Amino acid sequence: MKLLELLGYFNYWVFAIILTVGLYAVISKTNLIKKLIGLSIFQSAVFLMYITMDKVEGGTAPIITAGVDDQIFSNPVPQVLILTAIVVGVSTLALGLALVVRINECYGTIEEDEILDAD
Amino acid sequence: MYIVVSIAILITMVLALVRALMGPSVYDRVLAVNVFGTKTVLLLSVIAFLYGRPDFLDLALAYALVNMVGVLAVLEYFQNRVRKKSETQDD
Amino acid sequence: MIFIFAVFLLSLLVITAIAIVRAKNLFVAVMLTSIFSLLMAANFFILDAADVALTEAAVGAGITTVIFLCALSLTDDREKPREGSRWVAFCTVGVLALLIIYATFDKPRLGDPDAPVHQHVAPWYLEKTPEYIDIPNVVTAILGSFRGYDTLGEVFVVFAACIGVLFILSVKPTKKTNQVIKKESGLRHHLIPQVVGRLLIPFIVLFGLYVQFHGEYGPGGGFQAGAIIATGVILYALLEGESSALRAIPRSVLLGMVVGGALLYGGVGVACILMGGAFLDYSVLATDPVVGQQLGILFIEAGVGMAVCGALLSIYHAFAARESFS
Amino acid sequence: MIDIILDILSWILLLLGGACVLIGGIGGLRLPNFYARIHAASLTDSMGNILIFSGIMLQAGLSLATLKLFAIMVFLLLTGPTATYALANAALLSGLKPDVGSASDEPQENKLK
Amino acid sequence: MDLLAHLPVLQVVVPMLSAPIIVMLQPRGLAWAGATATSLVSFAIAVALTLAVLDGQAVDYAVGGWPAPFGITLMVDAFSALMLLVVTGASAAALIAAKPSIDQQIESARQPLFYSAWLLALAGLVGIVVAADAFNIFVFMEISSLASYILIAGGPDRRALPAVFKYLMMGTIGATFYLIGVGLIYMMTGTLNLADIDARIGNVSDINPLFVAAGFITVGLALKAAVFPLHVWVPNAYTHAPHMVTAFLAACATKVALYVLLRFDYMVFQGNLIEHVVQFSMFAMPLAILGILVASAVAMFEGHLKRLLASSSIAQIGYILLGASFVSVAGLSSSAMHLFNHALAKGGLFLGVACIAYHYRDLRLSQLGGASTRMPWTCAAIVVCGLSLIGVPGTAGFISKWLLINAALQSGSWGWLLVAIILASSLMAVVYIWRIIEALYFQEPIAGEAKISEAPIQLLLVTGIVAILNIYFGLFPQVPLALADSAAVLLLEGVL
Repeated sequence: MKLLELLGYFNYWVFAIILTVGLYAVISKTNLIKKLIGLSIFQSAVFLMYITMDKVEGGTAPIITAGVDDQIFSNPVPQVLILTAIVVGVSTLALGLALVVRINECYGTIEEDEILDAD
Repeated sequence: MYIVVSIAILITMVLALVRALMGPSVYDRVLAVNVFGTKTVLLLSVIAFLYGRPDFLDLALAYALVNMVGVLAVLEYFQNRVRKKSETQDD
Repeated sequence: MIFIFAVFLLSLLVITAIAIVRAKNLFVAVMLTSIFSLLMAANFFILDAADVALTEAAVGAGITTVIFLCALSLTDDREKPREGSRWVAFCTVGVLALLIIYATFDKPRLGDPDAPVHQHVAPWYLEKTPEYIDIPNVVTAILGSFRGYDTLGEVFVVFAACIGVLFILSVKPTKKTNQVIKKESGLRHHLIPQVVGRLLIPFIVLFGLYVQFHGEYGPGGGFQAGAIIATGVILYALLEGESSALRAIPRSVLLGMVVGGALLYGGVGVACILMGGAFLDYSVLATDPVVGQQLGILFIEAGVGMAVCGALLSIYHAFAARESFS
Repeated sequence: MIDIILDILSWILLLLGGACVLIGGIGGLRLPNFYARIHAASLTDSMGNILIFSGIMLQAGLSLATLKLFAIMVFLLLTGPTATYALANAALLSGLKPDVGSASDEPQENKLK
Repeated sequence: MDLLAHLPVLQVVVPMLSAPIIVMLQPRGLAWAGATATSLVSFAIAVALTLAVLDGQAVDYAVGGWPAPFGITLMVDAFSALMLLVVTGASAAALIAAKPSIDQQIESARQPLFYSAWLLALAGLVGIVVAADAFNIFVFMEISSLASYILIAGGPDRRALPAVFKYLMMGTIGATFYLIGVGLIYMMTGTLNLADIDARIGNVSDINPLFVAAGFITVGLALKAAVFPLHVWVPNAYTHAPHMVTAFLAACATKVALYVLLRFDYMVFQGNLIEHVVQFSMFAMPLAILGILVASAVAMFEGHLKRLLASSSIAQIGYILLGASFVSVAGLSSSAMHLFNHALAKGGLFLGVACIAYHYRDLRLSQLGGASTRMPWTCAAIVVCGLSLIGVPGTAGFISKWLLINAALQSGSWGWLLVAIILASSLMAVVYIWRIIEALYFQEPIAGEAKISEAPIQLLLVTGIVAILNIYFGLFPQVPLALADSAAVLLLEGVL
């Protein structure tokens, strides 16, 4: 279980890396679709953080099997929260893409700096 | 035993990912994504048994069914692009 | 053992994320995004979150890719090779990373059963769900009843996205090249995908219904079911062309589904008030509180399924209709 | 007795399946051009699938799980080749030639990037 | 049947459930009527709730009948009541006035969707205000954000689209930061209910994640609230939105985020994190001061009427934050008062802008010549609201500025410096409001606009009423003052 101790934080590190990668894309890219992709990576990182905390060693998904008593269940609450958050993420993405499509129609480009120049 | 198989699948996933990153053509990448998808289905089925919770096969089933849509969307996308290209050439 | 898988998949996740950001071609980035989503779902699965993994699978593999590709074919898939405020980005991101890593050192490690998360509220749910609601899937119980108000909010987020996309894309495009090329959409010329796809559609819809009504016993529920069924219909639209999909299920029906689903959910809540309980207190719906809870969850899951399915399809059609204009 | 035989059989199937998957994966990486790589992909998609799922099915015995496994297998068998067909078709239409003479499609990589 | 007990949830549910109905309403002209009626009902509920909490009590509601840490609860106290009044009042006023302006700016076929989004925005904002659960706040924050993206995207100008896109990006990042913070807190305490977090957070031994959580939540909400360096989305979004949407959102959207920031910070962190009081002041005060000065200066040199007012909004957010950064009853009370008064003043100003915009296409200050002779009532209302924004005695704005100066003087030895800053920025406000007045009254009339007359009566009437309210609450500030005082005491209870 020594390995486990070591790996216990790995998920959080991955969370940090993906979060920063996503945010980097959002801030530094000028392409609007790329920004949206970055945004969804950024949000996924947060999902990972929540799901990481729900894990219990030796546990299983919180679906109670009839007749089995000594099951250890992982924490259901973060899962519920993330179900909601995923939906929110998809909704934001759809709205953002609709905006991008309209911007492309109005400006003929989806590069942020060209849009700024156009006005 | 499941572990051996899942490691084999994992390695294949890595190889597919490498192909997806390398390209060279767009089609290679799509092919790699497709392989990656089917391997994920396999991995999920195997892990469901590794866990001893076979009722979680639903997830693999969902992927097996839904993956098709992604591929066909890509196909339609290619088709549109070819058409767009020929239209702009006609002009 | 499982943890080694997790580490492996997580490393792939990081590589994929970096590759997505570095990819110059947006189409490639979208393809890699679908790999990212697959990896994410596998990770969720390994971390015992079957419901979340199913959601990610139902949404990430199909719908997101389709909508992204629709948007891409309406715009340009080449990213101009220039970076904006790179230094600002590096600084912000660097501070952020340091901050999170600083926080990491005191976090409970992965899987620690003594972590505070597993002490306070969660055991109560696990303990009381069989007593109060008596369905096996605790996630569905919390989602539907204990935190049902959040889920109501979630449905309205979807509703907002749906009317938002409809609203934004309802402006007629003012293109200078307004030539009406009667394009034959769909993949009619491709016999093999046609046949196989048609074969799959009933199974997808069937599986969606299974997920909908099996959500109390296994992973699944209204949202996943709605997304899967919507995927099935989108498959039909891809094969037969968008217009024939619209003939089968017209826009007004889709909007009706969204509105109906949202109202069904809210209506159950209001009915609870009228029958003397609190808002969304399903116990009053039947003489036996446990039966009432189950009935309530059944209804609201149906509402969620309808709303999500209708909303995703409306969004898809809004994008796809755009395509035939330009 | 029959259990042991089934176990051994399923192990063999699983191992073979794993080998097929792996070989296909290596092929997908090593083969010189796109049309060749499609073949490697179909190896993992068809043979690997069948073997692994049969192996698991033997382990699962008669249950709902087996039914689901069978369904997954059939769906994968249907969609995998369809996808590769669609891809090859799209590639061909867009002008990526199955160049028999040369060993690599590198010169054409800029075609559609 | 005791509907009274259900008021907290009805406050949210009424606008929320009306939104889908309005989409389907036939004929389409009914959409406006439906939305307005709903908004008025919502306002009535807010008034009823205010009456219930006027004596300093809090109304609790357990959704689904599940008790506090397990289910989601709603809570209305004096501070929330004040916010509810602002939000529902702004929505109702803007909607009553909206019809002519909206008819002009949005095609009738799209209007049901627009009004539906409006109600969703209202429901989301109200939902945030009454929520007592950290994650529930996130959900409703997203409803309100998505709905406001839609509303702003309804702007007639193509420049609205990039503005919304920027808002969407920054808003989503803000919400996600908030989500990270909530996740960290949940990780360390195992609960999501705000009161329960407050009770349990003191026992957490590993303090680092909590500090980081406080940082994430503060920054995330500051993004949503357009606190000074994070405000870049505001000017464009407010400028290019439909005029009525600007009137509605400028009056309450950022303030609700600020409300959550205050509530979260005071309820959860202040009493439980060592040194947090100092850290919060150190964080908030410089930003507030910078925001006040920079944004006022920007407003002084801005040539576009709406953009000028948007910049001024950022400065006003600075005032509210400044009051909160004193961490004292007087400071918080002035903050709460300013939330209310600024909503009145800025709402009135943007309503006036909508009146002007009904006839004037181009809202640059240089193009507004002669408005005073053709639209005398509108211009008078704008002047009154502008005076209130400056803080002239006799108007609502004066009350909160006065309270703020008092609080600054109490705050310590260098309070006079803050007073000087407040006075300086008020002088800047005089300058930019004067520029508006100059443009309206003393500029050469633009040729070819002779046919311009007053704005439609309902638009004008509402604007006038808001302007009168600005004076009324300047002379008789008892009700909002009582609410603000008891809000300040409630917020600080955790600290003292």
